[in-house]
Amino acid sequence: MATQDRFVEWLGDLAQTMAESQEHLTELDSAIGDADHGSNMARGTAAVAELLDGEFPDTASLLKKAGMTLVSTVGGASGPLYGTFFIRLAGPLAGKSDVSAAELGAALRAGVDGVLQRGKAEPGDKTMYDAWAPALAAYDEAVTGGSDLGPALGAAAKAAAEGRDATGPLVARKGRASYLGERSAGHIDPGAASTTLLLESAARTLR
Amino acid sequence: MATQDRFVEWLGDLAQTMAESQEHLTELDSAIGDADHGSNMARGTAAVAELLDGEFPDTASLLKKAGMTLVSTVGGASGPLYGTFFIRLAGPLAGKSDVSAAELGAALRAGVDGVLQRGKAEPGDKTMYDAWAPALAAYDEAVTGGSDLGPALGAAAKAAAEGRDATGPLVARKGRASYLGERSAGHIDPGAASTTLLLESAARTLR
Amino acid sequence: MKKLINDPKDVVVEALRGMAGAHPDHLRVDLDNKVIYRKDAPVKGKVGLVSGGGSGHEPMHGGFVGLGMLDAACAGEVFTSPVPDQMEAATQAVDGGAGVLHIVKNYTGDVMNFEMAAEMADADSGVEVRTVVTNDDVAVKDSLYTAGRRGVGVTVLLEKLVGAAAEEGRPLAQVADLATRINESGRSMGLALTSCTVPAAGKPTFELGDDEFELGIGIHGEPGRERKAMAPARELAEQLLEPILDDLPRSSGQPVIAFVNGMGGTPLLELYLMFNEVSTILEKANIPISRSLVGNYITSLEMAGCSVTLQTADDDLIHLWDAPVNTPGLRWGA
Amino acid sequence: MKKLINDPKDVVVEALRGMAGAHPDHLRVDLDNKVIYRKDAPVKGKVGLVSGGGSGHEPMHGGFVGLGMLDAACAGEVFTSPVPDQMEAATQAVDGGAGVLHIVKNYTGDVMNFEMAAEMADADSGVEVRTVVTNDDVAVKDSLYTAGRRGVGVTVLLEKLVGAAAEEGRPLAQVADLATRINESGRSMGLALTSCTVPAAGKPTFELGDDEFELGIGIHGEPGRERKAMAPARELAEQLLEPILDDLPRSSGQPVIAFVNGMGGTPLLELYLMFNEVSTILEKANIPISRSLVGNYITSLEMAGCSVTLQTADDDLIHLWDAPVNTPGLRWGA
Ligand SMILES: Nc1ncnc2c1ncn2[C@@H]1O[C@H](COP(=O)(O)OP(=O)(O)O)[C@@H](O)[C@H]1O
Ligand SMILES: Nc1ncnc2c1ncn2[C@@H]1O[C@H](COP(=O)(O)OP(=O)(O)O)[C@@H](O)[C@H]1O
Ligand SMILES: [Mg+2]
Ligand SMILES: [Mg+2]
Ligand SMILES: [Mg+2]
Ligand SMILES: [Mg+2]
Repeated sequence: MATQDRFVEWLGDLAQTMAESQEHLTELDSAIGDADHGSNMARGTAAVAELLDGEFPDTASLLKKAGMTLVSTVGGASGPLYGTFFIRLAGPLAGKSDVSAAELGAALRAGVDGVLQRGKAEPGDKTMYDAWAPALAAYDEAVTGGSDLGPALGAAAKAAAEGRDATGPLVARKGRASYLGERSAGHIDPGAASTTLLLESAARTLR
Repeated sequence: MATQDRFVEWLGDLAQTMAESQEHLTELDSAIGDADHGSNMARGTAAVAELLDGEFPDTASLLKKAGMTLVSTVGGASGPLYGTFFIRLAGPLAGKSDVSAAELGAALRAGVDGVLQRGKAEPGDKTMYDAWAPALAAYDEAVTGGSDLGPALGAAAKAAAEGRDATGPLVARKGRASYLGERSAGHIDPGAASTTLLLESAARTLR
Repeated sequence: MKKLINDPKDVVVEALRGMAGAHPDHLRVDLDNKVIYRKDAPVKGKVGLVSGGGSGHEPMHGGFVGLGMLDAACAGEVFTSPVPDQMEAATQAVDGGAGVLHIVKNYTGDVMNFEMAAEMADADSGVEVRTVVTNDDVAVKDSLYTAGRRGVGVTVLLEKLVGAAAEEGRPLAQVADLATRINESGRSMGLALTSCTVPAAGKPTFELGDDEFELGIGIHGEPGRERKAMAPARELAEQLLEPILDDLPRSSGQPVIAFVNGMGGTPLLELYLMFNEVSTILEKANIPISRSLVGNYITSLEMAGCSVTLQTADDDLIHLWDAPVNTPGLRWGA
Repeated sequence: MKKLINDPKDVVVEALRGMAGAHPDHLRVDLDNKVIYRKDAPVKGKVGLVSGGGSGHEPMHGGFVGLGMLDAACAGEVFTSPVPDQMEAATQAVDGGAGVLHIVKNYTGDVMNFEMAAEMADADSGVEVRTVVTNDDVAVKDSLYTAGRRGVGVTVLLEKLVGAAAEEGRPLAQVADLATRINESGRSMGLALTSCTVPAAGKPTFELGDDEFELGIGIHGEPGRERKAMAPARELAEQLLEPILDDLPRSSGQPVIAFVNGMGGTPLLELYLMFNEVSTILEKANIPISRSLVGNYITSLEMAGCSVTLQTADDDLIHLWDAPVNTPGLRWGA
């Protein structure tokens, strides 16, 4: 069970994480993109952090507002994708303030489905989806195996990191990196890296 | 006595000298000017060299044509200055084919006066005039002392080189370098350097 | 990084403030939404044209707002697509009752954000929105295995041509179809001699040796398809034109609009020189140039390099090209 | 050095060929003399305006040839004044019977070459020639001990304003006096963030650290008066405006034309941002901006940096500024 306070904590931690990782993410995006992923994520999550002093009737409203804020402040490819993720994440949690491991699992699935619908990426396209997909599977497996939300998120983050690293050798087929053709191989996808950071932050804060 | 052939030889040697010194002169002009003096001199003297297959009734016509060619092909500050120098150099030699030491002395004075009238530089302004003025004095002194044209030009070239080196510490008061103010000190004037090359070339070829 | 900026975070809004100050008679700038409007928008009965994209491509798009071209341009952060809120605000504000055309360059981010904006506009107010996605960049091959061709130089020509059509009062369906047709009959290819530096990143996106260039670049300072050995302008022009001519659908004898575009850091002197090389090649290929454009119009900050765009032309397009346009970046007949 | 060129020796003539090809309806280019003419020159009864200078400052001067501006521009080698033969040919060709004004930037080479051309024109054909020498650059102090102030940004404004006066049919004496008055009521100051590379030289004219800029540069890629520590745009704008405002003769409340010019390698985004800083400072100083110009107009190849020019304006100047102009580099109302 994670209380609404934990989700507030998560979003605050996320902003801090992205601020600290801005340079790293931009460096990844310089190699196969346009050198803005770090500042995009830092700007958007900082805007989300500014919401956190407000009052929200439930966790779902908080997450939905966070998603809309990302849509309105990030731009680029990652804005609609992460924005959609949070808006969809909110869906299954409507009316809830405390969230169980199973409920979060359903919400995560809705969020990742949103990413998929928006971006139409397939596994191996070298996008953030290559971190989301294994993370979701690992989360479900952990919960099925009896884990609570915290450890399950830890497993998800670990799987995301593996997915992220596995994007290295891939040739991109979606997003800006796809323009590079073969030259995109040998570099980690920036979005897969930020997804991993997001899940690591969740694992640190949602218990 | 220098025959017309020697003057032809001089102008040919001059073109070669300027081609070889292009980079050096441009480097000097980069420090306190606009990085074109080398290509200006190389372009102009190459155009003059193209005249040399033609027929000229006398040395004066050759030199006048050379001057007009420099005016028409060099541009910048050095084009009118060196152009005027050669056009005026021709004046006192009108009708002559062979030129004596004294006649050349009068011609050089006319040429340098032309540079002075065109550019209105004063001694110490850090211009080519700072090479011309001591060169002319040294030439006259050598001829007065009994030197023939060749050795007198050697003395002139040596004096020009000293004049050139003496421009180093000066603060420019004419030409492009003057915009730099105090920052022009510590660099040799490119025009004084090309004037020295011109006189060294004369000393090598006019005998 | 050395730039004429204050804080990287404020670059876009401060530049917009400058645009507002420099063009008070022609433009109105909404600094909160970062949207540049034609002063007299909405123009009653005229199809509204909305474009936008990341900043750093100036004069595109904000410099193309005005009579005979765009009604509004949404400015994103540098090289980052603007957000749906901006596009929705712009769409509402320029609708003069005849609907709105969104002109979108084919980049994942731009497409997704404009998609969300069109959904919002429709839901909120029922403004009829049509969208054209430009994708003229022949550097991107195998578009099945990529995000598809990028929208580059044709975007500029399209905004001019379609802007003239809208100004004439053509209805939305016609304007949208024209836009599609223009996109389909134009092709572009670009090269970079240097990288550029995104202000928030603080250092060049890539490094390039003094004897290399990047062939097949886009407009976001990203590296190109291939790194090649530097060559004379003559050969570079060939390397740009060959893939364009291979791919451009045209009938023999059909004239083109030829567009040599600077990426931002290359002097006009060199762009005209490149135009001369392009003309020479087209002349040899018996392709008449009926109109031309040479200059910095769709740029990547201070990147050195250029792109070439060929757009096949017919009488209607030439008529639209010659029609008056009055924007900060492109102006004639007005 | 990486540039879009073939042989450095051919840069100017190849670029002129490109200009001729890109503007066939408006310009005629004499490739032998390297002179760009207004297509309909000589215009009967109109004072002919001839300018010129080294290449590398594009669009100035060739890009300012056309209705309401120059009749001819002589192109020298890069950063090298053209030669008298070019100027004389141009003078003869544009004389429509009302005499010719030479617009010369104050550099030793330009002045001497134009002087010789005026002597030749007068001797050969009796065309009446008047000359205005622009010298608006406040970076050059102590002009008694230098070649005098350089002609920079005011040259662009002057060519526009005086061009309009000539187009109206004002006689030579009036046009020349107007030119002198304009030069006296304008001041400029520039800065560089990077050097540029003269094609024939093959390497940058100077090197500049990542934390420095050159204050008080001219337009020939030459170093400036002082090397200073890099600062935010806000402070740079102050460093440019302070010496201008100290020196500009104006009565209180008198408006100015404000001109933020790019040196060639600085993105338009930054130039608009600089314009915003300039506006802010002028607003504080109670100096109204009645007209403005922002962009790359008088450049130093690919140098990064900018210059600011303020020109005090009265009703006649505003009227002349607003008059139609139709050139590749500056166009409105036509
Ligand atoms: N179609 C897509 N589906 C999923 N993720 C995508 C897609 N396109 C791009 N991405 C992700 O977005 C990341 C880039 O985000 P960002 O740099 O912020 O935007 P932009 O590419 O517009 O500059 C990529 O690294 C990739 O993970
Ligand atoms: N007024 C002058 N009188 C004499 N020599 C001058 C004068 N002005 C400039 N020079 C000379 O011209 C040289 C520069 O020539 P160059 O670089 O070819 O022309 P520019 O300065 O127009 O680029 C200077 O080094 C100086 O010697
Ligand atoms: Mg990116
Ligand atoms: Mg020079
Ligand atoms: Mg981006
Ligand atoms: Mg010069």
